[in-house]
Amino acid sequence: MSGAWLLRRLFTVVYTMLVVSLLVFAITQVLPADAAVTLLGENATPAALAAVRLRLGLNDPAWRQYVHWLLHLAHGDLGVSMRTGQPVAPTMLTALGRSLLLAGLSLGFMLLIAVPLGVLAALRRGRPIDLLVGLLSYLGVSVPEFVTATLLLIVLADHLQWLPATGYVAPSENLVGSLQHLVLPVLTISLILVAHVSRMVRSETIDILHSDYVRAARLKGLPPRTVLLRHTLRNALLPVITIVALDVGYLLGGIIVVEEIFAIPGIGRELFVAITARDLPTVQAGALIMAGTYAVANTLADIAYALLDPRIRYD
Amino acid sequence: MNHPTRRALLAGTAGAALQPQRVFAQATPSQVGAGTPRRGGTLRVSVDQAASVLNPLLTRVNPEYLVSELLYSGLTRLRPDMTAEPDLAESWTANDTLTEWTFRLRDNLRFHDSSPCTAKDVAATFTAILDPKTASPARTNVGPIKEVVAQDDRTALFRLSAPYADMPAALAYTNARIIPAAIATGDLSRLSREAVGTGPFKLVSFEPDRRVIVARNEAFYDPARPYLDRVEVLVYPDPTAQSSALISGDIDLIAGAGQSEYQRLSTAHGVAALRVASGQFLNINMGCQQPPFSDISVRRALAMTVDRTAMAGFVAQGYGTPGNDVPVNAAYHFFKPVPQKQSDIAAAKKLLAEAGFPNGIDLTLIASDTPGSRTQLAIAVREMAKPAGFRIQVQTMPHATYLDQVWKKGNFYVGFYNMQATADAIFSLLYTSTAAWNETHWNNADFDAAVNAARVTTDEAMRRDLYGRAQQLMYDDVPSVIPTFFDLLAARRDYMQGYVLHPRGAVFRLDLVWLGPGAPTRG
Amino acid sequence: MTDTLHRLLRTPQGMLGLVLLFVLLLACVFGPTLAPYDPDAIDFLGRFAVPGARHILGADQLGRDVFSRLLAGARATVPLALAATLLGAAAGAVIGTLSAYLGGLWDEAIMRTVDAVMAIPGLLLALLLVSTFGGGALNAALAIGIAFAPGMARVTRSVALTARQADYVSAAIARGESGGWIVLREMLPNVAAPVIIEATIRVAFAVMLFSTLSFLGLGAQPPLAEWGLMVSEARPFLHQAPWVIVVPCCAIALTAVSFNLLGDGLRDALNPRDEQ
Amino acid sequence: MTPALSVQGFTLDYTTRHGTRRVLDGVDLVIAPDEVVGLVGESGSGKTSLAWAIMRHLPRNAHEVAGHILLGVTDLRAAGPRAVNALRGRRMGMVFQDPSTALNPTLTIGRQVTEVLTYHRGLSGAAAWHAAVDALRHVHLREAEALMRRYPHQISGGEKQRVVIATAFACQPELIIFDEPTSALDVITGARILALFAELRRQTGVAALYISHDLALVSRVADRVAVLRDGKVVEEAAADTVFRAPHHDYTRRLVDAVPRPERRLVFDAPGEGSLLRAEKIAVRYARRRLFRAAAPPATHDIGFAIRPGEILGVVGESGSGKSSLARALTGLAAFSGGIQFAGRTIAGPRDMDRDYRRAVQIVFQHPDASLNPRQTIGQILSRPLRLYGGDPRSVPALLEQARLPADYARRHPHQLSGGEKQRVAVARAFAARPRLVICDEITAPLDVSVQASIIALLLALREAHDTAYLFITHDLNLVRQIAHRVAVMRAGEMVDLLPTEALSGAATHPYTRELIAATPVPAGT
Repeated sequence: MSGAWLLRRLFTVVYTMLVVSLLVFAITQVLPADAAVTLLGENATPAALAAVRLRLGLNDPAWRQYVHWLLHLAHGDLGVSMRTGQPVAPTMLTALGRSLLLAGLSLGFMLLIAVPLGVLAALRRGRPIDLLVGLLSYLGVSVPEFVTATLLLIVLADHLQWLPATGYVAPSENLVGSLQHLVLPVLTISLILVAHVSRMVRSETIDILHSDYVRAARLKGLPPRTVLLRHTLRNALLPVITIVALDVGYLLGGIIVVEEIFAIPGIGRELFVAITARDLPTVQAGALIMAGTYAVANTLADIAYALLDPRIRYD
Repeated sequence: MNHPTRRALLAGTAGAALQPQRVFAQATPSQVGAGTPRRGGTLRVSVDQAASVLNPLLTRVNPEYLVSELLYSGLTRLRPDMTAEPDLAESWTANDTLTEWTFRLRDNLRFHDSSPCTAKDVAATFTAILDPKTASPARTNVGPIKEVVAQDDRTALFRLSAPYADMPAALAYTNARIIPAAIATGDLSRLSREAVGTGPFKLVSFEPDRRVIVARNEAFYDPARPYLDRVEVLVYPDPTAQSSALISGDIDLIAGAGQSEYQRLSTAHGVAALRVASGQFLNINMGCQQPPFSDISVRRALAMTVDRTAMAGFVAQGYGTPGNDVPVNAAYHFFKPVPQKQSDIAAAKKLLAEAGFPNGIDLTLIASDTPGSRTQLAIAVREMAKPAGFRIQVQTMPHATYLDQVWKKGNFYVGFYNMQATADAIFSLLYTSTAAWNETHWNNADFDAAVNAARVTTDEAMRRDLYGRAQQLMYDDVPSVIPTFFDLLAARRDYMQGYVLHPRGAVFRLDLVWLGPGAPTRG
Repeated sequence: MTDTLHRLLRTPQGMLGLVLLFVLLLACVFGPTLAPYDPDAIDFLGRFAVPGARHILGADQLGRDVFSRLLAGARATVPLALAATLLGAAAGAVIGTLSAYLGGLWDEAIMRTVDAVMAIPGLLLALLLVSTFGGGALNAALAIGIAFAPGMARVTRSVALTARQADYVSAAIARGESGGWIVLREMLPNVAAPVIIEATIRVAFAVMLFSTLSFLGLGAQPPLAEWGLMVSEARPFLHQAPWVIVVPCCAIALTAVSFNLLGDGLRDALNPRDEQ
Repeated sequence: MTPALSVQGFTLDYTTRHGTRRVLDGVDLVIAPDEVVGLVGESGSGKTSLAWAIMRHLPRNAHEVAGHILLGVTDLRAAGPRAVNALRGRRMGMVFQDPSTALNPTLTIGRQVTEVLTYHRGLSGAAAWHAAVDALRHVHLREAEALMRRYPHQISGGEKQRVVIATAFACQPELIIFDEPTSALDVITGARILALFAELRRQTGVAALYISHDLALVSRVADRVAVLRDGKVVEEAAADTVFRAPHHDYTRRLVDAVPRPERRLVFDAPGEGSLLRAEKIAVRYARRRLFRAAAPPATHDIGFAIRPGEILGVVGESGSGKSSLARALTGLAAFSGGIQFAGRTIAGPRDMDRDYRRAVQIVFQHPDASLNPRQTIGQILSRPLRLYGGDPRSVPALLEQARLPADYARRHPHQLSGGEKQRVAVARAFAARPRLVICDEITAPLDVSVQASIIALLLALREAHDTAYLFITHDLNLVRQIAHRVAVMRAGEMVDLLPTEALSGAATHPYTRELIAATPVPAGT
């Protein structure tokens, strides 16, 4: 782990955020509907439209707006939301906090289930439990989030009324209430993650079970439990780290539908609302924060991987 | 003054699997005082979209009207029967030509920052509203004001550019809220982050996409009100989830319930479903200034294909009243009952042939994607008009693109309008030649004359006759097809008292609400 | 090609995947003709009809026959999802192969940019694109295609890299073959198999993404009978008529499952490890 | 004296999708205590399956038809899983072919040695640690103490194999099975491992089964040798007699195929002048990466000339730069320095015009990687014909020339055996009627008999077309059979370049002498 590697990773993080902001800016610039019209709606008078366009600098050419935005970014000012007039940074950061809480719980819950399931399926290859895990994983990767969310909502929240339907309660306010509210969304997301991670753990474990050093361990007469824990699982679960880091991206922006249905104002939903309302500063800031978190998560994963696997040495 | 009894039982035809029975749970004003109001407690209200605009002059959607009504006050307020009652102004008089109105303010009114609220603030507020650069929706809805002068601290004189009888009701418009002169003339954008009003509540926290919290304004001009300590406005974008939250007790009031949820709410335990007929309607605007809709028989033919009762069922899930191509219905003061139009495909086909389209006509009907009922109406009309030879292609688009490219420009598209305070307001907003949102370009001289005449007199009988003639003209000429009106739906926990579901849809009066026994204590 | 089909039928996933796909193909091609009613015909009396004799799978909030709309919907959802994946796969494959062939700084620059774009989740990128081009099925398909390209480029590059280091490519270079011949005739055929497998599995994800976009109101627009749209329109009537929402949900899930199964089946069929 | 291991009439089948296959058929094998038996057979002869049967580690689709396997007095086939587990590592051990994969990459060396000691000899932490250090010292590993804390990827192949051997001997087992322990190592390291094995054998008197495809090596290491062919033991005899006087004709063919320096196969002299001259060739691989320094060059200033029709052998350990040289000469790797060919100077891949590329062809080491799996043999062979103006219809003739049936043109590479694929690769090279063919270790992965047939093909083609060969290999015996001159490479330097017959003389580089000493000459010659 040397300075040169860290420097290069830092460059990657910055480069990722730059490309994302450029891409988002380019896409949002080609908007057919003018952001000012969206803002004022039916009451837009020509004079008012002109005033808004001037205030938001929408008349300048696209590249100058981007440079202007970059300069502001350099001073740590992410701009003001066109829709609510609130500064964008605090809103987005708190939204990120909520998304990370949801992501953390989902990842934790998922790992508790997916890893044992995957290993079990690998050990009992071809037998019922393996087919069951296979079926679950096919289902998990084939059912869109909004379908699972809707079904869970009907069954758990309405019929059985075990859980509060939706809404978000900050843990700082009321921890139990907050957790209660998060059970359904976490369940919805975890089903998909469990499906996709258990499949990966299963194939990874099968590969390691067929490796030379596991066979050598067995032929050294070591007890099966030692062979499994010390030799097989330690190496089979390493790739899970990278998968979890990649899922962070999905968990931040990909679960917009879950955040929408369960009324959790995470960063995904804030971005969705901002996109439909053509609120460019919010879209820009949200995409940047999300991409930054994703890049940092991947860097952390690489560091964790290097710490656990002696073969990886970054020079 | 309103007519709870005139509602005939809805012509509910048999067969509809879940024909909603007309439970009329509307609490009339007299019931408000039944129990003795208790002070204290926190009310949780849920709205279906974020109240993202805090500045009272710029609010546009119901959640924003609700928040702005808590924090600010206007000169007058609308009673459920659409007549004006005093708010900041305790009384008002007009000169005999109805061109000058004088409003007398209550004594020692205070803003939330305890600065005094005088006629100077009223004058500055209306100057800001009338300034085109502010782009306030109120600009064309508060009557023909030329200027507002503060004669002394408690008297504001409104000079009009033309006589206007409905001035008190017009000043109750949702955006006509009084703000401090310093802000009105200075930096208006300050109001997008903070609230300095005279309303019954003060702003505690504003997270637009999640929750807005307000607390009692101790210095409110009426010491008795508000009864509640705190009000939390929560955002529930998903109607199904919103109803579940009410049923499970997470929230106390759903300000606007979805039609599809009403059935479940009306049978849920501990929940009172509220419903009132209102003037909110969907219409199909036809550009009367260019073919094919310049020919009146084409318009009449299309109007004849629509089965208005079925349309109320399709688009409002049965929670609506059939329309007769007139934007005024029973909820309005000067409503003139007219015979209910029935669909007659054969007659429509014949009329269309006479108009020169013997083998049918091809049209493209544009419907924006918000609210969803627009596209449902378009699809329903397409199917209903098909047998009469109308080959309608439905095209949907995002609301922003609709506003930019189609609204007020296209010649065949779906409109959606909230109820206005007065008949004059709805006519001069949409259908007179000088209307701000003149979409149909009907430009009918007789209609203009009737509406203008009615505006300048306070003689009740004459106004009723003139508005009657205006409605008859629209009934016959059909500048736009208005097939159905929507009932407003809401739902509250049974322990919540004093709430009236207002037909205007933008009035909530939560300052009259109090929590009866059984209300959960909330932090 | 035929022996691949033969080997595909021998794997359990492949078999099941093909059967489901065949049913899907029938629905796509003969859907509208097989439909008992006109999918758009509304019927005031038939609203929320319970599944039974008249409407096999019931009727929706406008009285339209759900079974007919399901059949018509196949044609609206599946071909566009396929087209979107094809677009994404093709773009991704070209970028990936090129990047692997060029190697060095070019490869690093392209892959850094691809990784950066992948920082934006597929759904969000699709949303951004759709809100720009405007809603509608075609725009949604284009958006999904573009959202898929980076992922496909990454997969193709890694496969192409192994092909690039294979001796038969070195032999071709030593022979003095042109760059074009090497990429097209030597590398691409060996890159094609894994890319096809990855693309097949991504079709499942495209079907889900397509219906999610429609659910959010940015995919197919009414009155089109598209599955995702049917779910979003039926969602408010969940309690009155749950079957109106369950039917399209199952259709989406089954379609996604069939492509996932096919993908796994192809994985075994296309590179048979020798037996002994 | 009960034998350490006795295998009686052992028969084994594998069930696959295409039906069952007999892998071992009535095998009898006895190993007395303190005796080493060699088991020799070509790939597919079933020798490894016998090892798995003895270690009770047969795959799920194996079916033991008949016979007994006795370790001392214990009937292994009757032992239950717990009993077998107790046996493994304590009474019988195994040393594997590839040391780099036999050790767990994420565990320290110490951990992987002590775990056997704690489990089988019940030693506690500290005691096990010291016993492990002793075991490592016993196999001559320098700084054994420090080695305990290192990870497998931090030590060399030879060191890893010594760790595996130390682990196997740690519990003084009665029997150890060696499964081709030196085939993954270079010649010199391999020789040292064999010396270690001989020393440990003398000290412990352990019985051993030494499995290999290399008859010459086994005849030097084992006391007795059994020759296995398609699951049957065709011959069993003392090590030196098997080599000097083989009875079974299969064994005789095997013995003849073993390259022996004294039996020259090439007698003519190369032509005059230089076909190709390389001057100061330094091959550099790693390109400038972001923030990363360039890697050291693979070869330093190599200079040599090849005469028309000459066979120039290039010998050296892996990593010595021999393949890099081959890749430089065929434009696959950038290099500094120059190549003189047909009167022109070539400074890099871009200068290599069509004539040069036609004249200089290359055949790679792994046959299944050098033929495009998606193309038929016909397409593969017709490509060079079309490129260099040959007649595409002459594909059958090319196949014939490589002694392959003409109808192979329609087959795909994966339908051919290793040897057949290499023949196609050679045919492809000769399709361009080259002046020089570079063979980059083309016989390494092949069995001895197949290797001999490929060499015969190369020599016949040289006879017909007077082509020169740059023959790269690590097998010194083979190169002394066919090369006119031999170049010896070490760590990127060409330490020697001299006629083959001068190799055994004194005027050679010390490393060359060490290489010759390490190359096993079959016993009894």
